[in-house]
Amino acid sequence: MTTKSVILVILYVIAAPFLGALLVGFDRKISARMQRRVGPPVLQPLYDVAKLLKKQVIGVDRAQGFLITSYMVLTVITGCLFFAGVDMLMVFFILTTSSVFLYLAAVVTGSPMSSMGAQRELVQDMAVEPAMLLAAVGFYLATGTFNVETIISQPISAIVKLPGFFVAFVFILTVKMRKSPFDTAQSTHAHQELVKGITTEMGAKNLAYFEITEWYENILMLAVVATFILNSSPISILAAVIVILLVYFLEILIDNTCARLKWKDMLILSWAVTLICAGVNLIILMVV
Amino acid sequence: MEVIPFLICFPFVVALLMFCIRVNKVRNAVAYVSAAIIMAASVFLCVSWIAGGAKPVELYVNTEAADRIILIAEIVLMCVVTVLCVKNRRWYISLLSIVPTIGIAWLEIAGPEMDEYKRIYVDHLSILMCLIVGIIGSLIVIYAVGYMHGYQHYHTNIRDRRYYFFCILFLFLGAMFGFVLSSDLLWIDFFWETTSVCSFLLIGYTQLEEAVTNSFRALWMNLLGGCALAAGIIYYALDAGNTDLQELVVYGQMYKPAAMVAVTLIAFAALTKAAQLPFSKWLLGAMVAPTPSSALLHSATMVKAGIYVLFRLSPAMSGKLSGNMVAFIGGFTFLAASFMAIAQSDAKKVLAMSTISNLGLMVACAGVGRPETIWAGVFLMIFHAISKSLLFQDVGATENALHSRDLEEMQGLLYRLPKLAIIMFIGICGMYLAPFGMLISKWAALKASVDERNIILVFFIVFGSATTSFYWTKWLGKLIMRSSKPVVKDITRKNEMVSLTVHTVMMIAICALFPLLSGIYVDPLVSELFGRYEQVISNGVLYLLVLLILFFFAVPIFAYLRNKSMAMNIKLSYMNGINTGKNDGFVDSFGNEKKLVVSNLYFKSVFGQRRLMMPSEIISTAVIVVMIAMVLGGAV
Amino acid sequence: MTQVKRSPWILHYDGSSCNGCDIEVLASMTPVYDAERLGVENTGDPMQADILLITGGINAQNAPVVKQLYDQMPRPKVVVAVGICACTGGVFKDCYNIMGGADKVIPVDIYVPGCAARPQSIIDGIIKARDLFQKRSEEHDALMKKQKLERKGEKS
Amino acid sequence: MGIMSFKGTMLANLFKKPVTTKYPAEPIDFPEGSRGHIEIEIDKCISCTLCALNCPSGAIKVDRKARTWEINRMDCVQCGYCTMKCPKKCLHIVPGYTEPDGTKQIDKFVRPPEPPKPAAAAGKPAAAPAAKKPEAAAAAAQKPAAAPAAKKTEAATAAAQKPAAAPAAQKPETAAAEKKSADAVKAGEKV
Amino acid sequence: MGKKSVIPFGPQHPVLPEPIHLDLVVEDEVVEEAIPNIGFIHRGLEGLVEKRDFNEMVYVAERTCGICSFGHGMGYCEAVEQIMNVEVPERARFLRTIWMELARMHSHLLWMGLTADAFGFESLFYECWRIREHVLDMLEHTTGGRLIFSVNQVGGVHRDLNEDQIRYIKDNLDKIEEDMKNVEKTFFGDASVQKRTRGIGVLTKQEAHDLGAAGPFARASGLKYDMRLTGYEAYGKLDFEPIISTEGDCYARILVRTKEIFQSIQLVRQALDMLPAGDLNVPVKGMPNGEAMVRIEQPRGEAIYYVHGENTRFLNRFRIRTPTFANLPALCKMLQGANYADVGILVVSIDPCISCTER
Ligand code: SF4
Ligand code: SF4
Ligand code: SF4
Ligand code: SF4
Ligand code: SF4
Ligand code: SF4
Ligand code: SF4
Ligand code: SF4
Repeated sequence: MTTKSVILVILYVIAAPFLGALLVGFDRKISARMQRRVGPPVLQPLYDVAKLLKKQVIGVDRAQGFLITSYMVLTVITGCLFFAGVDMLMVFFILTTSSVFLYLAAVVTGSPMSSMGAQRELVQDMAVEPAMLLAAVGFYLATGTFNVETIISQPISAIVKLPGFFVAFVFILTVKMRKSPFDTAQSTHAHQELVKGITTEMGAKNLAYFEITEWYENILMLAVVATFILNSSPISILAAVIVILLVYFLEILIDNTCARLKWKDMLILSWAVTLICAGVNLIILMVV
Repeated sequence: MEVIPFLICFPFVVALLMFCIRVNKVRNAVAYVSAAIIMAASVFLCVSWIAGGAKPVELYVNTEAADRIILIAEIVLMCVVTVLCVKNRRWYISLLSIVPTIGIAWLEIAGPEMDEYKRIYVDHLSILMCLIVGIIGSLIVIYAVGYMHGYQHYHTNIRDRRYYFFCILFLFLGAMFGFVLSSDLLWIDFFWETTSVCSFLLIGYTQLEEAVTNSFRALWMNLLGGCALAAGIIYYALDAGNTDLQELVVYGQMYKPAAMVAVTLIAFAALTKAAQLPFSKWLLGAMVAPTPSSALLHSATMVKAGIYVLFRLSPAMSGKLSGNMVAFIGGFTFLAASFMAIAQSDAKKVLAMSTISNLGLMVACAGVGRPETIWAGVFLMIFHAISKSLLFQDVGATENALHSRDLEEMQGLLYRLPKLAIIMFIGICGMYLAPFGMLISKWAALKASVDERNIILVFFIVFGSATTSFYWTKWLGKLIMRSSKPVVKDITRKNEMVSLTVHTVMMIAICALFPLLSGIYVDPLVSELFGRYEQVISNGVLYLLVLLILFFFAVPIFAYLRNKSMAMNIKLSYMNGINTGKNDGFVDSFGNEKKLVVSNLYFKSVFGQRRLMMPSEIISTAVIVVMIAMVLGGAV
Repeated sequence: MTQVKRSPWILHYDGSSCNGCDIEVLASMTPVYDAERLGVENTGDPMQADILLITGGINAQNAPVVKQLYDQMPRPKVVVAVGICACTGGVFKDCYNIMGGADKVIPVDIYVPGCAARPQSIIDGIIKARDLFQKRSEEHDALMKKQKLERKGEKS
Repeated sequence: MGIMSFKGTMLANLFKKPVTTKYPAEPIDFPEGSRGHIEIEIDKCISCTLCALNCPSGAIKVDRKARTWEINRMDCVQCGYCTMKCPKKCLHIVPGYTEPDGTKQIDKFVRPPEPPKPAAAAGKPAAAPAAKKPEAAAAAAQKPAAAPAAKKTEAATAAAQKPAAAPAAQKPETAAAEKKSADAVKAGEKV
Repeated sequence: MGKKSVIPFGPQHPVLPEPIHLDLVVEDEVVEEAIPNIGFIHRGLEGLVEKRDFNEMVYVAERTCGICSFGHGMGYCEAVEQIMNVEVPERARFLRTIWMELARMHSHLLWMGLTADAFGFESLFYECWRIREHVLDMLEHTTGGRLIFSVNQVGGVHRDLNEDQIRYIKDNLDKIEEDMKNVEKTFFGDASVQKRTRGIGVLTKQEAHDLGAAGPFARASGLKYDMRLTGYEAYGKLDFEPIISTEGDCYARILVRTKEIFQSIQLVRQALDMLPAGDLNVPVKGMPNGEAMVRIEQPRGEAIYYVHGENTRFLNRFRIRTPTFANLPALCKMLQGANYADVGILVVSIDPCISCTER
């Protein structure tokens, strides 16, 4: 571990939630403008979480609190590992583990809505995992390493060799960020057949932790997007920021122009995209 | 090394004893003692071998007498099978036993003069297998003593034939030792057939309609493999003039056509034993047998015999058509079985499916046949053996207490049957969660298949890994989900608990000592097989993982402690405003209280066995038929 | 001091209303009125709500539902009765099946009159409610602090 | 069939002005004839009680002896039927709504004593309910006595904060307001 | 044991605009059994006829529901007018028709928004409701109320349209028509919307007929069944054809309602052009004596009003049969075998108006 990665990790731990909150804030603002509304202030997500932390601590089951906390901590650790520049495949595997805690936190209550939401969350995880793992495989093929630090210090950006993987990853990003058409497990808008889905039984602190973890995770995912772009030249940082913003905007646009699909369609669609985009790219990479 | 014949023969003797002693208490005592002796002997073998420099050892170069005994035993076996088949009006199955036995007998008696070759070969791989069989096998025997007591107590419709049950268990242990220690293909063939027959007998133990049908299915599939094995042996022996497994591998690496055909046929046999598609059904059917036999034969050890053979053959298969076939079948099975596991709600069926699936991954590793994949495969084998055995035993004990092994019935088990549920929890975590062992192996397998440029395998692993998490997480969730179902009386007996605890400790220990194990044992194992070794996952990462394991335990514990001291107001769970007050029911449309039932998703219409089994079988059969035809036709 | 009033999340339950107020509540979230400007989120989940907007009167069948939803909300919480029906029972108060306004089963803090209550009126109600919410939150904090001190005192 | 067919609208909207009205920062623009609340020209009223009898929700209470006319703002459904029934056409339904409040607002108007003084009548038809307060006695109706126990703890703060500004003398009268108006309707039926 | 879940759906549920409860038995997110329960909104307002005189009752009747409140008031008035042999002036009939059609537009737009919401298309929902505000503006300009207009009375109406208002309406209609075309494109063109609506909750013509479905819901299954064809009020003088579709799925239901919005725009334009001069209402004398039944086409389907009076100020009986009540059996039929994720859409697709169903 170099000093650079130590700094990055510390930055991630401290700044990621704020950055994530800001992104969500802009998301809500931009969505509102698309719907010809004024929308909430950009800092609204922070206000929300601040309020949630202030509220009476409630829950259906005691165990939920500790499961959610574990979820949060493990996700943050995963992010730290990524920013420390270690093995990418491992990061994705551990991310799966942390999401298991989220699942457990939701089902521990035995409540119908939250359990069903959690089950759908699992389906979502199942839908995204191949693309994530394949992205790591793609990086490995393109650069000969799973090591994030090495990947981003190549002379040319990975995306040149990995356009298919990039597309697949951006596609599943929609699922990961719980955007329409794939917000089947939990929707930021309440009007879902599962009420609040996986977060139905989370209130006050627990919900705040959930939100914060989402921010951390979003930043991590966007960092993976950046990994596609970054190379040894410093200009690539600028390019990466631009691409991240573009991708994020695209996600917002998708969110606002699609109906929510059902789990089956989601699964088939994301697997098909993964298979086709990443698959073709993989074949080309492996054969050439 | 005198302990080797002891290891092979002693269980046979005990088996005879078991059959004769009809007093439960005495037999149990004998079983305990013998299990302890077997365990001690296998450990002793390992220690003395390592003390002797951990070098490959070749033994018993000339043993005419033993060869004859084995031949006679094989013919006896054939007779037993034939009688049983005829008795159950399935005489045609016996052909699968008669034909190869006659072939082997012909080869031995009238066949060409053989060169001198070793009968017993001891190296890292066989010692590892011995340890697995010795330790896990003995523990399962100990468990079985307690389990069968409860089993017979509750299943009054099943005749108490425990003497028979234990007899076969020990018989099997002996056969297994013989199998992994032999180098002579003729010996291997005999032990192979013995394990098949043991499995057949145990599946039919209950003698219920379904059990009999399933046992014969298992029999014919395994015997079909036996045929292929015999054919491979004869083909090879006629050409090369010996029946030494190691020689075969060397010839295979040298692209000798006869060896290639033999390797392919033997690999095919191994696929049947490892319950790969299209031969997976027998293992699913085997779940009707009492749990100890499922744990011992059908997940922890016997099915590993197939894997063992494939590992041995892998240097010869690597990069060839047969290797590709094996890798494809393995990867395909991994994916298809994990799909089908999603739709299962019977705990044992899930375990069976996941066994098939994991075996598939190991088979794929063997098929790719690179040092890295074998490294991953060996670890998969170790972790799988321990955690599957643990899970099977645990599910068995749970079933005895709960009178059901349906996952839905296990809701809230963590509160209703805490001890067993916690063990189950750990077992499941070990099966798939990062940073536990199984996952590391999966990761290595993925990496190795990328290196090998095996695109299809990469996809199989990537998608299979996603589906695997799905069904395991579902199960975990069920255990932790609150439920108003009553607390269950824990009737797990002490001996069952002993086995379970030892397994759990082993499991955690192996996870924690993972890098160590890799360095001092598995790496040499791999280089022994291939003569070279490259590190798959750097040591740094391995240590990081161990750190993570510690963290993995620490985070929830820390969070739990912190949470305990926090004030929390308990509210009713959300049920659209009509919760009746205990979180377990709601006011229904008639104004009455209706019990809430929250079931998992099983996606029966998509992933159901009925839907997927047929197509998968067709695909895999087609691949196997085409590949074997090509190999027989001379393609490499 | 956290400005909790910047984030008043509402839960809307429709009692025995005629739909009029019910859809006006929804209308106040839509572009022309956009209550989300004030940080309002229509959660639909009592666990996450701060303000309960209730429309329509109370009858025997929905009384326990309203009560349960109210109980599931974490403190501090505010109840707003939207529309004449929720305030007093309105034109229906003489119906045999109407018990009266929402205050028959839960304490109502803000009454929003109107039949149907206009979106602006509902926004007014929410603004009043969130100020009250802020106040209650501060009281809640003080209470928590006191309890903590007491608990510490007990221990030592 | 297209994917994301709505994208054109969405992107265009991004550069359009939001349609959101800035209420409460900007006042509402009520259309003429919007039915908001009832106003009375109290000096024209003759206490005939027709309005009270015909109000479908029993919001109006007329006391002939005390010469009062009162309306429970939280009861009026703005149907405007009273304005049609009033023989003196002294009731009007005008734009603007009653503000939400923590209490059930009852506005009470007292008819000027017999020989009407023109000076007193001049200022009466006041516009917004808020402006009315100084002239008409706005009273804070107490919450129904049957309020559930839970309220005491949860809403204790709210109760405490409610202004005791209303003249104490008026309390008993207003407390019964709801009931009496309901009675009035029943009485009307018997006529 | 099975893998079925037994879970509640409603009464409080964000996807449902109104409280209705379903006991659901679900397996793998597929509904196997659905038992509805209503009564959370039952007020018993029909009983109020014994306490409010027949004129006053108009205001209660229109509060049967806040969405087609105009129709309820009108239906009630028509029924009373029928017993009392009142001849409603021509202008009043046209005005009633205009308001009725405007109300239909607002109801349909509301419904389209809710449907979009039910399949998780937030911005489409907002768009529909934004357009709906134009309709509400027109209504408030002309009647004084956004949702509850209180313009009907036994014997006619008591508000008139002046030239400014007519122009205002016409301008607004143009605007709405344009906006609607845009929305229509998305409803019928977007792949994700189609995925959620096509082939979902299919009800064949025969089933719709047998289960007694009504309104646009029935018309989407191919039943040519529109009460406006009977020519009450001014409908007899207007030129229109009921809109039907044959698919019988959620897509068809959206299609029918969207087309009906355009149709309503046309009808309002026609009526405004033909608006005759004359009185708004006629005085009503005497007390209602006898019984009458009136059928009108509410936005959500056929509603039946029955009144019975015995020569007193108070009617003896008042009954409403509402469209949702007629559509509930068909809903239960559709729910069986539906996907859990579609429950919301299906419930919404009958345009459930629990509040008038339960009155
Ligand atoms: S107050 Fe009026 S509009 Fe609101 S629910 Fe009651 S009757 Fe309907
Ligand atoms: S407007 Fe209607 S409700 Fe209000 S006071 Fe007049 S008659 Fe009564
Ligand atoms: S109807 Fe008119 S005159 Fe009679 S009491 Fe009412 S306001 Fe006064
Ligand atoms: S109206 Fe008829 S169907 Fe409806 S609840 Fe009463 S008896 Fe039952
Ligand atoms: S709807 Fe039926 S039960 Fe209800 S008041 Fe009218 S007649 Fe009575
Ligand atoms: S059947 Fe009729 S009379 Fe009898 S209890 Fe029911 S509603 Fe009343
Ligand atoms: S009200 Fe009478 S006619 Fe109508 S459906 Fe019911 S029973 Fe049949
Ligand atoms: S059908 Fe629906 S919208 Fe129309 S009056 Fe009845 S409840 Fe209201």
